[in-house]
Amino acid sequence: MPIAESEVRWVKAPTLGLLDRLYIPAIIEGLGTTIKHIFQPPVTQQFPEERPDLPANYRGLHRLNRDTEGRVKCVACYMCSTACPAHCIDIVAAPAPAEWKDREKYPEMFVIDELRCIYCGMCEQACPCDAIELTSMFDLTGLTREEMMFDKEKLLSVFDQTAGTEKDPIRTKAGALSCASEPAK
Amino acid sequence: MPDFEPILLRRINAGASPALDAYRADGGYRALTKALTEMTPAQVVDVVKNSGLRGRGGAGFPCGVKWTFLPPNHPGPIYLCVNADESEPCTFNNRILMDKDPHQVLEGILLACYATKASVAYIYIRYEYGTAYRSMQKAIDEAYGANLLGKNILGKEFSLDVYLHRGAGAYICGEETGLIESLEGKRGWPRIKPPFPAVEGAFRKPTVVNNIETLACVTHVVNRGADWFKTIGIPPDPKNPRDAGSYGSKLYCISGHVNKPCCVELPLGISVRELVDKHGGGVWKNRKAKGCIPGGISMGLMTEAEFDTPLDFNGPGKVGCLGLGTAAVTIFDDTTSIVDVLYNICRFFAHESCGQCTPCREGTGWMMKMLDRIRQGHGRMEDLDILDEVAKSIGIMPGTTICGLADGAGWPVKNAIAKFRPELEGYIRGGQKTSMSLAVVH
Amino acid sequence: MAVVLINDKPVDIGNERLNLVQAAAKAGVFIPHYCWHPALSVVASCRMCLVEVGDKKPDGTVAMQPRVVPACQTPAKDGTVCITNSEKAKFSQARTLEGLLLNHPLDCPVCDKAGECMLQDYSYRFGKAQSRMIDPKNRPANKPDIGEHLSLFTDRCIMCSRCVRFTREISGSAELQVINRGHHSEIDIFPGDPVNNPLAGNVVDLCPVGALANKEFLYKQRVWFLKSQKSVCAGCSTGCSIHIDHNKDIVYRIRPRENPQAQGYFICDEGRFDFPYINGKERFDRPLVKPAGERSEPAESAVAWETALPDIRDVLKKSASALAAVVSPMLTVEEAYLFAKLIKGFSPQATLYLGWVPNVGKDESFPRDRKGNPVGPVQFTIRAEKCPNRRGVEEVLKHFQGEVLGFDRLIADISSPLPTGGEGAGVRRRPQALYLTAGYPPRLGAWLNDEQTKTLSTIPLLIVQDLAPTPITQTARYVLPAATFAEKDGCFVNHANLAQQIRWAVRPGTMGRTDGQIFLSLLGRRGLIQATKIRQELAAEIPFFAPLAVGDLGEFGVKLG
Amino acid sequence: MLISTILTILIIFGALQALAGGLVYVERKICAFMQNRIGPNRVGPVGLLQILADGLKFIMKEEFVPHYADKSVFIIAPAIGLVCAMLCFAVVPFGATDNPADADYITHYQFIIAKNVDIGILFIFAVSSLTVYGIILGGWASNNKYSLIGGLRSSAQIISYEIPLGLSILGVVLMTGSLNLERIIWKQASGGILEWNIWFQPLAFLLFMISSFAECNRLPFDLPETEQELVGGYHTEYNGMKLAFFFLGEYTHMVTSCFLMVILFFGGWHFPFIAEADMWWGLKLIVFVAKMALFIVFYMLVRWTIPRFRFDQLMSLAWKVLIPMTLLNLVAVMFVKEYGITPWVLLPVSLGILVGAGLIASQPESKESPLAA
Amino acid sequence: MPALSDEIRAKILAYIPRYPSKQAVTLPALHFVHDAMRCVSYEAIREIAEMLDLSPAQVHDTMTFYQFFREKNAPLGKTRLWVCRSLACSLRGGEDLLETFCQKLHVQPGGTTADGKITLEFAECLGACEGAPAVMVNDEHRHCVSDVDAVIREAQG
Repeated sequence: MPIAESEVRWVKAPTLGLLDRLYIPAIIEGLGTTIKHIFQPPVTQQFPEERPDLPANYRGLHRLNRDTEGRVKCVACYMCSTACPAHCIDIVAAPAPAEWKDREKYPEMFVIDELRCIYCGMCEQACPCDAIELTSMFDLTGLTREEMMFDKEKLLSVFDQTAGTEKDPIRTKAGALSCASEPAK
Repeated sequence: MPDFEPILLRRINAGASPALDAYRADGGYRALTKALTEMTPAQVVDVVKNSGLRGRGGAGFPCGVKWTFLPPNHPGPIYLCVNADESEPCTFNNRILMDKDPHQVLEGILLACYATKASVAYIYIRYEYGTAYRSMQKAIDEAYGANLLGKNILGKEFSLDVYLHRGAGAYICGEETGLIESLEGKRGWPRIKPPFPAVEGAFRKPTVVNNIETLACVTHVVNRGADWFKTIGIPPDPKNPRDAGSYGSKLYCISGHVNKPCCVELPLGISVRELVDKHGGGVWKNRKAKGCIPGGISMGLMTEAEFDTPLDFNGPGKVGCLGLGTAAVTIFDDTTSIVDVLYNICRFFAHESCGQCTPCREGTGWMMKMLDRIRQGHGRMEDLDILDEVAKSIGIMPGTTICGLADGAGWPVKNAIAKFRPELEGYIRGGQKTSMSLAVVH
Repeated sequence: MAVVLINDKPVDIGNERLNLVQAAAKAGVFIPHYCWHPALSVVASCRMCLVEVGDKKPDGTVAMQPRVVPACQTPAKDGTVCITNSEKAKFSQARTLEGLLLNHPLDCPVCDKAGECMLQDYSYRFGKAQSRMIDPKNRPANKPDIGEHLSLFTDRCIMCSRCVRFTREISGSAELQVINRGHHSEIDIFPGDPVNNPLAGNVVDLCPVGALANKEFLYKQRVWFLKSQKSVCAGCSTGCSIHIDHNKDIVYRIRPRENPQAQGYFICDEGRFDFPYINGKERFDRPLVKPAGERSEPAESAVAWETALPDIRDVLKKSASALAAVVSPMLTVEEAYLFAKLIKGFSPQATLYLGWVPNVGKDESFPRDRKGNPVGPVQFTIRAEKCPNRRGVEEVLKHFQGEVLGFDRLIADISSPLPTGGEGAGVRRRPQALYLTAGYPPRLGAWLNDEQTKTLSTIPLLIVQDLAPTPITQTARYVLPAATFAEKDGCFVNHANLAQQIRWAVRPGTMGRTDGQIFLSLLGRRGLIQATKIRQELAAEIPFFAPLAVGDLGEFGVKLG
Repeated sequence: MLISTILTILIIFGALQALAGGLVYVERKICAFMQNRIGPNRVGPVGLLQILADGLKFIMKEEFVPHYADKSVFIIAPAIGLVCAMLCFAVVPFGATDNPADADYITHYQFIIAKNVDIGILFIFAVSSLTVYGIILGGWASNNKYSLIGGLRSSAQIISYEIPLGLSILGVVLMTGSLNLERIIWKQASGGILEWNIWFQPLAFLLFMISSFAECNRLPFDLPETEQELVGGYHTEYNGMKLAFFFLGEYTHMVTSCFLMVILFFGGWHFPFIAEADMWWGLKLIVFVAKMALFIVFYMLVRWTIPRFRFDQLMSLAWKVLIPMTLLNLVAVMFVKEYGITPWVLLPVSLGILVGAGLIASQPESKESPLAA
Repeated sequence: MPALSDEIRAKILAYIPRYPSKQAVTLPALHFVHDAMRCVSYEAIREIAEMLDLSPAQVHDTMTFYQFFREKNAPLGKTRLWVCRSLACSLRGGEDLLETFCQKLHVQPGGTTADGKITLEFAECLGACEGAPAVMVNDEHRHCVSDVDAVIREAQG
């Protein structure tokens, strides 16, 4: 859609005066700013010793949530892998075990290639049952590529690690944060 | 009209025997003899057409006109389906006719078949009418014995077989195409029209479907002539060109909160108030009436203020009801909760919807669920608007379903919301609980 | 000439007997519908296609009916006026959809139909997002075993009754039924009578929602990942038009494609479910060669195409005068043509035989009554001849050698004391070299009996082109991989001389080549095979195939002969 | 004599290498502080051993030469760059020199490799401008388009800035009457602080400083390597020790230019009452190095303060601004010398030239002003 | 062993000439079976279907529509006792009557008493509105029921 001429605002380059044209004062001012900063206390967090405080919407490692009965919440609808721009989610669906009365389908295999992932959070947005979420875990390393392919068990174990820490609440479809399947505290 | 001399109920009120001999002794089968000896089938059709006899089953379609829809010179066979599946709640006039004076009905059937050249008549009788079934069966057997049925009836070129076909408790089989489907051994899903049954009905052959009471009337129309028939009832409203008039008498069923529930025969056009006060013995327990159902539950609701409406084929329509229906008046007194009445009605339709068309199948169930919730005190104000809209969209918006059940299901709800809204709102606001005990099973 | 006004747009429907849904489609207006299907009877029960209808009188006035009517039930006549976008019509459609969704579980995420579901699509186009019902939904139990291939998700059903009508009107087996009534109606089978008729799979396609599911496909892929290719079933000589749904070189599903010239709307389960062999692991994907002179040794070694093909060409050339070739009816017309050209190019004395024509049982036509006898007008036929292109190959053979020699003749010729050498046109010789093409799906079983195999293995030079290892490939000197119908371009000629185009959907393995490509390379022509070009070439050369000169045969194919 | 010279060379060479390493550390620390960070702090106390770690890393790295590179030139280029930068130090008097006018100046040991070179400055200029060969050759030999562009930029830049660089010191040379660096220092040390050339040549100092920034490829003039545009420019393909050579060359260059500024404008080792001419050479050395260190810190502050130029801005600065100003400055000095006017006149003249340049630039009609951003 | 007795078969066969199509006999046939066996078993459906040239599913389809016929898992008792709960009857105490029956017989509507004698059902209008509240014993009406015990005795009788 073309932008209407009325909505275009033209901005002129500022005209520089003598002082500006001499540049020396501007440079001195700039140096002043930088020098001032030298004497300010550093903000560095010493990472391995100090853990950073991440915002609640930080997008780190994925987890697969469990429902109240401890089963994987995912229903293998492939919405996440459809939404994934990096094509890093690989799901194989299967009929749910007969004893799961409320479910017809479940993921037999659920693998996220954490190396391919760009941590955009689309999968989380796409998930209709709040099963996949990005946690605040960011320090993710591995020695091999295979190690970075997170399968269902590994992703569920991420849930086990992060559930109950209050750092990574379940983000429900409504956008609210809840503790739907978190273990009772 | 002081002391109307009953026609259809004449013998019944007199306590006469239903047997063939007694019927003949009272002048029975004269009309048949007359028709077979003096009249051609076309003449019979003309008489009925001229009489302005309208179907008593609910829709009020002129009976003679219906017969003329049959394809002329059809090689046959042509069938007559007699609709004795009187499932409209609060209605029982056909049962009385069949129970107590089966030959009157049978004569009507014979006449109709003669007029329409039908060779087989199936009486689709609802299962609940066990005594009527047996009574009719006995009458048929007697008729076969007296050569009133079978080959060459009364020695004339007219043969007819009449079979009783018992239903199995489905309201929708009272709809003519539903009845035909059911007769054919399928589920009673009404058929799409066109083709109309007169062109392609039972077993893909031309078929006439008539109500018991209509056929009983035919007997007397043929017997006494169209002009006599036109002296009874109400002539057409000259201002309304589409009005075919309401001639003849009608069996009015009075039930509910009256002292004397009964079935009376009166000329068309009597008012509810007169029915209740004069024939029903007044509202019971000296209470005041709150309203009534003018003609079976699918016709809608009337308030007490509207009781002066004449019950003819046009009257109920003037106060927002669907029509005369079966002229079965059910009164409820002022202690009755309208929510209970509505719930009862919606439960009935949800139970009886055939499930073919989406709006009716889902809509009736939804209305029942909503009303159940309202009854239990969990209603919301917007439920009334939703109810009103659902009622309108399943039924009143014409054509959204194949048959008229949806219209019937929607109409009482629409009426109730229009006429009793303050009470409904009060009920919801007050979180009242119902006075009637809850049904255990939906 | 009937002219119908659809949303004020006149459309000429000629003398066709159409209903308003079809007439509107001609005008480019889509009227949503569930229960109506062109191949099934009209019940007008879903009430999705409600429109306003009227009549245009000769004097130009329009009389609209007060009612909205189902378009599927209303015949289009001259002067019929149909309005689909009025407030009234839209209101009816929206309310119907609301009704349909009342008791629908809305489990699209786990529903296999999601993505091609008419309920989804119509809700999006004609419905609204929010349900006003807060009461509990009816949740009838699922029936996962209503057929060998079928699973019924009862709660998703919208009671369009298409499936029931299909079993009663098309297959005639009437296994499906509606039980109960009102909002408790469900689709069901009679206990103990699963839907196992040979056309059962079609109910899955007919189901507009995800209620009936194909167990073979259930949960395998989401449909939006699938790519669809228009092709033709190679299961029998009916030549049903199909869609091959595939993803990443795996065929996941075969669906019928409407083709009034071939089979109509449906396909049989045999064609529908017999595709896993295409994805088979055991298939050849490169040439295998046995060292010359060590014929008893089964050890073959895979070789590159670049070395195998010139080798084969050389050995064929050497035995040109006593060369026989078997042209499989599984080949496309183009391939048969190239093959015949190749063989006849070595020597005019080389003999071409028609490959084995599998005949299994008798033609089965539908609908059938309870006892299995065909009744009424035939709606669908499964043919006994289980190959797609006998007619096409026969015509090619007729062109190249004037007569069609069957496979039995080959066996006879090998065993009989025909001369092994010498000159003279028209004299058949005992074959010393045989190039055998096969490519029959494994469903047909071992197509050569032991004796035939033995007879064939007496030939000194045997080249076999087949899908997967069989006894005859064991004895062959050269084994070339064949391709399935899902992997090649070309056309098949069905039993009624209808030439239909098949198009490749998946690739024949990482190293594989299609039969046509092999013949093309053996012919010494360069480049990749272009079926359209070959088709035009043969259309110019063989009069029978002249109509194929159009190149692209379109969706429905071209009638020959 | 020879032994002492070799010893001096070794000391200077070693000290310079250590210094360059140290500067990397200092630079990272200063940068970190300016950015409210901590900087290297993991290796050794407060990260001091980072120098060693970096050095080790450079040495341990795989020596990789791209197969499409011109191998010999690719290897020689960094060496040229480093050697040329190092050569400059042959004539830098590290503080403790005696008066070059003394008779025994030549025979006594001085802490300088080549003492009393009368063309000292010329030598420095001649040698240091050779470093551009290292860069050009490196860029070309890499056979990489980024490297090549980096090299070309470097040559254009260095050649352009040689001119204002040379012209700016001519004033000092004229006033001293010698190219000999020792003499220039002694000239300034002869009086108090007011004898320093900075008072008479402030504009020349400013221009010299700017030009030397450009000569050293330091920000804001690091156009040859611009990571953002050229992925490292001429040293895109370099790694390990060869890359370290380029870095060493750059830092050496920086040290050289700081020494030169101190020598030419700030009295070299002289500081009133602390390091007078007759004082102990050690003190002189300390003062000298301290002055130099201040300039280096200044270099680093500038680096993390001022954003990079665009290349066209860079060229127009040299040709349209710096060269005319140095010429005017030179003319002023010539006038002063010719007519024997007190050199103090030069202070307001310098300021006048600067302001005049600013006035010209800030004229609204001059659309294409040389310094326009 | 066939599920249908010869007598029932004969009855069904006798009905076939009454209708132009065999399918039309479905409902009468179901009635015969249901009356005699108090339920319609799957085997019976199969045999009816066989006799009428239908598929069992078609017969079952028709049968379940009416919700009148009982399947084998819930056969009828000896007497089928219907209590009307339609508007006319419920206005005059039909629902209460139904509840009373439930309590007295210790069954839910649709259920059969433990002794197998009475199956209690609710009815959507028996067509006996003048005698509300009405009940139906098998297929005969009892009007204005107030003496529940008498009805039960009769039904048990």
